[in-house]
Amino acid sequence: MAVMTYREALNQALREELRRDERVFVIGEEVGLYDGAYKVTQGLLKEFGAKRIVDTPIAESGFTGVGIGAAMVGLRPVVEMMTFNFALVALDQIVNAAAKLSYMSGGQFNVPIVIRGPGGPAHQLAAQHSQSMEVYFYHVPGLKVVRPSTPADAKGLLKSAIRDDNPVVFIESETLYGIKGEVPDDPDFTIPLGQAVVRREGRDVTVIAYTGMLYRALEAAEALEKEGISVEIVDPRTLRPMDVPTIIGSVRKTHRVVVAEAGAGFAGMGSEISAFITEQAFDDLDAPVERVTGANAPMPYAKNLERAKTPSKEKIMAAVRRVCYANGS
Amino acid sequence: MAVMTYREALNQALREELRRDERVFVIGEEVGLYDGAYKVTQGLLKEFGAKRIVDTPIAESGFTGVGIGAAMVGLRPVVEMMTFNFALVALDQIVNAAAKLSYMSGGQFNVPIVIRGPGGPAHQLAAQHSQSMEVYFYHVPGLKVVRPSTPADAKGLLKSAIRDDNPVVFIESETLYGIKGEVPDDPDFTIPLGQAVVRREGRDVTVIAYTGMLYRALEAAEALEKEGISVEIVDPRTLRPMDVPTIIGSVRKTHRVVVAEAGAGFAGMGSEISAFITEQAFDDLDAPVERVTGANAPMPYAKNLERAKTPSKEKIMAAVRRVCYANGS
Amino acid sequence: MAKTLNHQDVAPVIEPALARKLLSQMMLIRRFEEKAAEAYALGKIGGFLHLSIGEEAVAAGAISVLRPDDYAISTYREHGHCLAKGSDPKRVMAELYGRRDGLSKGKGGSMHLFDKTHGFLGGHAIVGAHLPLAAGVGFAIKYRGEDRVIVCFFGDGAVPQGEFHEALNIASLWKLPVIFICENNRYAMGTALERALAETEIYKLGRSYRMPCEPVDGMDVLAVRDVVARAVERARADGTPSLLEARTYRFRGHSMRDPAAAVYRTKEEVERERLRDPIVLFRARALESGALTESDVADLEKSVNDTVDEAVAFADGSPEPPEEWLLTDIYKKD
Amino acid sequence: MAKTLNHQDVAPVIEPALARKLLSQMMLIRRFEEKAAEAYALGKIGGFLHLSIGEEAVAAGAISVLRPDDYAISTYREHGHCLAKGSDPKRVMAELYGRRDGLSKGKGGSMHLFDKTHGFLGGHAIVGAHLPLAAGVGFAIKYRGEDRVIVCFFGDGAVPQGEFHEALNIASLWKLPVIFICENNRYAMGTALERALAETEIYKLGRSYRMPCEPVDGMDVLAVRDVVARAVERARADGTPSLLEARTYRFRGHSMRDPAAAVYRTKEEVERERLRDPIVLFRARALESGALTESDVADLEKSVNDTVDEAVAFADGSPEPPEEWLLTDIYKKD
Ligand SMILES: Cc1ncc(C[n+]2csc(CCOP(=O)(O)OP(=O)(O)O)c2C)c(N)n1
Ligand SMILES: Cc1ncc(C[n+]2csc(CCOP(=O)(O)OP(=O)(O)O)c2C)c(N)n1
Ligand SMILES: [Mg+2]
Ligand SMILES: [Mg+2]
Repeated sequence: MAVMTYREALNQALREELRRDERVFVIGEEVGLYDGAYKVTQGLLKEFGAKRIVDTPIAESGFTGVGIGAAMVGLRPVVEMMTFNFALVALDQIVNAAAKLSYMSGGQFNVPIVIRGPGGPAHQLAAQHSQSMEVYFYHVPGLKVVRPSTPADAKGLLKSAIRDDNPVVFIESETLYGIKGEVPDDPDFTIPLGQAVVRREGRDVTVIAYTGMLYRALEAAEALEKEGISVEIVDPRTLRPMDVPTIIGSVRKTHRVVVAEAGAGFAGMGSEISAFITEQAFDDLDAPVERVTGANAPMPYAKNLERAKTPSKEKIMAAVRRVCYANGS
Repeated sequence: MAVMTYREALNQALREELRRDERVFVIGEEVGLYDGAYKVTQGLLKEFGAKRIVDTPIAESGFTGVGIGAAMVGLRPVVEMMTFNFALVALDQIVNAAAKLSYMSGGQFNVPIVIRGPGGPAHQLAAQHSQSMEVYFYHVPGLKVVRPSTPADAKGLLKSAIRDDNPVVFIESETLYGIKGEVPDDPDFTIPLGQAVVRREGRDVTVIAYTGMLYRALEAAEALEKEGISVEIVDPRTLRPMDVPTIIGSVRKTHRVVVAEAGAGFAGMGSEISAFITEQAFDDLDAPVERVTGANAPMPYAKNLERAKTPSKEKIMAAVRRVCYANGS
Repeated sequence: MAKTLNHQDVAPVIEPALARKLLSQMMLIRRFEEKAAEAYALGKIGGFLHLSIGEEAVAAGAISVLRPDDYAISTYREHGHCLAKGSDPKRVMAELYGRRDGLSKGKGGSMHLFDKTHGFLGGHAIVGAHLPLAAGVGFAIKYRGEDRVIVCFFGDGAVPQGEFHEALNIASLWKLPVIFICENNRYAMGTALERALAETEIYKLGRSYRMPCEPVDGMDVLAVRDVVARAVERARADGTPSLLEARTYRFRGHSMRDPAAAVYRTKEEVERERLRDPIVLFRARALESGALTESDVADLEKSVNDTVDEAVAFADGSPEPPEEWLLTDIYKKD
Repeated sequence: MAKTLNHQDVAPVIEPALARKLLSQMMLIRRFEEKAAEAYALGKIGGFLHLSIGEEAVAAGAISVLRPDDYAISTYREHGHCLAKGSDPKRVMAELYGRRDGLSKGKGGSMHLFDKTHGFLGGHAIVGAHLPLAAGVGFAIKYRGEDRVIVCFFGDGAVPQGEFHEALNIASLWKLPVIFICENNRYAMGTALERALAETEIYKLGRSYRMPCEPVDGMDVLAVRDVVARAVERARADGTPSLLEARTYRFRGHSMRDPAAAVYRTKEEVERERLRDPIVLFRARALESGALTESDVADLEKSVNDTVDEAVAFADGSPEPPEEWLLTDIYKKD
């Protein structure tokens, strides 16, 4: 185990997989000479050369398509979206090509591609650069969608994504690149896609959260402990496929649920989580599932408005108290 | 009142609004000389000329952007997506420009644009041409999203959309263009955006459905009536803003809910509807909200697989029976 | 760089084997699609059906200069390319029928033919979107140090689309062995070329990417062969991509739902273009030059007809895909 | 159509009023951004801050030939364009600060300046995406039969993007009065031109759209004026659009987070380019030609400094937007 940042963990995952498999290459804007806009690809050009670390023009649709085409004939591209906001100009490639080529070809072709980069609210980057982008992907059959919350997960999940034979949308968290944690050194360390993890054991209520919201939830849980409320926290890690059994297991134990997400709320990830919990564990619920979401607005630039836009620890605490009160406590 | 098809109703709405307001124009592929790929714009070129009925090259991002730019300075474009599947190549324009310009400019600019065209499952058009596209839009703050189910709604809602000062994504149903219904002649007939409608009164269970699924639900309700189950059907019509009060009102009356949707299910419109019903009417629910959705797969070409992909009347009936049984009946 | 359309100037000696191959290829495509049209009218084929009748010389000519291990990729109007690339007509027809034995198990249909064994990479129905995929295949070829190439067919309607620009720029910048072949049939559905492009001489757009570019008479299978052969040679040599504009015409409507001579073009124009029928022209030349005899042609015709009849019978006899297949092939299981 | 970069050949007589206007405009932009950089360092401005220092001649020269009722639209590197279009420096700075009195009420920030009163249509941060918007504004101008024009500024980095191609084709096909001005500063972040484009003489891409196109020395404010004036004239006359390539250089890094001379370019290159400082050059020419005196320049400098100091003070004094504004302006209420 070594302590490293989330960014370094991603870098290590890339490096190990590039070493392990000649078919893996990295492609995107500024991934090479510039060492990555967010330095996730730092040093890779130096180690692997321009053949495998490929700087592109600004043409997301074009170079994502290049990745997909290369994957169709057996390479294993890792496409960097400088930020996931820019994936919208490549969305057709991801949804109509990457996700569907296997199905449309009756399984003749598969597309082992990873599309990765930072997403989620950032710092004062305003409406076009600060969005929760997973919503465009997790409903799409044929894609897998990952949102890692810790350095170890970042590494283990990225390695699994690269080894996966299917298109994986891997959305890192722009605000977590600097956080530190223990990360296994073993080059065979991977975390399977599709497995949630219980981040904190608790008895009274389950909070489901990932990336930034996970940390707000952990803080909320600490504070609530003092109020006598024991919070269990589940991090889905992979949004598609979603690890429904782990989540339902926790709900059957605590009987109360809060889902926290940074996105704008209406028809977000929390909606689906709330819906399947209610469907599958209705009789176990002592209160309706509550969602704590970002304000239903584009992201504003002003610092104070930005702060108000994204759910705080306090909002999560309030929701937890509400679902617990609903039990008549 | 005149009886006309859904297609004719849309055509009439366009015609009336083009006559009423010089600022309105129609732009898209094949809308003019070809009279529309699906003939919705039939005869408009003849009446209004090439200045106002504008045929474009195949460049969805480009001509959607043209619409948005024109709307910024006061025109009122109606942009046709030949089918909504192609909106993916223009998604950035819709999400990052149309939806956000008002907010980013502090309200200085607004974008009175309608983006319309057929969507939803079609007939053996396979994975890239047969998709429920609303999922890409209804979560986006700044957009309004409409899915009309009847000829009268098609007309009344399209007219409201054109008169609205905001960007409206108006997704018609490819399979309903030929259905007939009564449509008011009054050129001032409009249906406000954001109002759901109770399509059928009932006592035992609320089914929420729109476009093709609405008709499956109506058939199911007829059949269930004979089994002694009285089904109320609510058609949201506008998905964003969603008419939550009307839906909750129906739920408080029936205490049981089935949401039917043609899309692939995981994280679809039904997820949000299920989530807000559970949040707001938990204590009124005698059974968990059930979702009946399309199979979680891309759309296959083969006729029998296609049939299996989209929810049938029978699947809706089964779900209704389940939520009623859940009441101990 | 641009050549004039000059097949009339030269009177090449045609190899009999080549003449046989090209003519039967074109006749196969023609016959196959005529039969597909009949099946469509009978409701045996659903959805959209786009015929390439009139444009056979482009598919046959271009693919005839490829090696079997080269790749091809195309649009929804791809029956001809798929057949020319070597796919079994039986499995192609079964796919159009949506049957279990179709190339894509019936899941793709007419617009999404794929044949991995023959290096046919689809059947793509979002206009312009497969051009970057072609560049990606070129990237993989270069990455592996192979000397294969990929030909990428697309319509004039794809040229105004952004991905045309992105793909050509990238292919040229990185020297990827892609031969971009624009099948310029002068219409994108009902939109005539001059209503879609400021520059209607499509091949000239290659200049913006410093890419070799040439127009060619797309009704002359030998001319197509020549121009593609040169492009393939450049691509194999050092990865140089090309933009070729094959000037052709579709004799039928955009799809089976669109009449052949619709509002956007005149009957007279269609009649006039039919005089350029690539099969009629090539047959005449082959006979004239002595490469083939009348009885050779009759034999070819019969063999092609038999092949297509077999394909139809095969498709008719193939069962529907089992319902479980709805949920397979979404992901590759590792 | 292409002109050579030949400002040295001519020694125009400069109108004193014009000299004053252009010089003070450029100095204002420079000073404004220097102060913004300071404020950024102090944490008063957040997010990304992209300075146009070194590129002032393009904004000042191009916009100086517009009428007040003409439009301009730009990227995230738009402070200069917005100021040149006539926006109040106070409200621009307040926007950078994210304050209530900012042009966009603090909701847009540095990347999203908008000023409806002055026909400034933003501040767009998705590379290439505002080119179609510019075409749309041109469309509206033509639709209404007006003789306005729109200038659309974008970087060399937008050229490989598909929307560049789509917008230019449409603008030319429909004759929309748009002047596309590529501010070619030779880098898109860390990507040098020749690593992004197969054809590095960007103006030549106009030929693919049969669009008048010219390069111009973007460090020479008078040369920019000339070339834009010609383009504006064409556009007003009959809607003809143009593609202009202004060859310029950014003296600073891509944003405040990127050092001025980073790995992708050398210190020497930056030093060499600084010798082409458009303000220094133009001041010298204005003095030399007698259009301005040293004391005129000193006056201008003082006035510019005062303006910017006021802007900073104004921004500092403007309160944060009220929290309710988080949920306003999402929709226009009718
Ligand atoms: C992005 C996109 N827009 C629109 C369509 C609808 N569409 C299908 S084919 C076609 C015309 C294409 O014409 P062209 O590229 O010339 O090919 P041709 O049909 O003539 O072979 C259009 C508009 C589509 N499939 N994809
Ligand atoms: C579609 C898209 N991709 C990537 C980015 C990230 N990005 C912002 S600015 C920039 C470089 C643009 O360079 P250029 O167009 O030359 O303008 P300059 O910054 O030099 O003024 C990049 C890659 C973006 N904003 N949008
Ligand atoms: Mg065509
Ligand atoms: Mg630049």
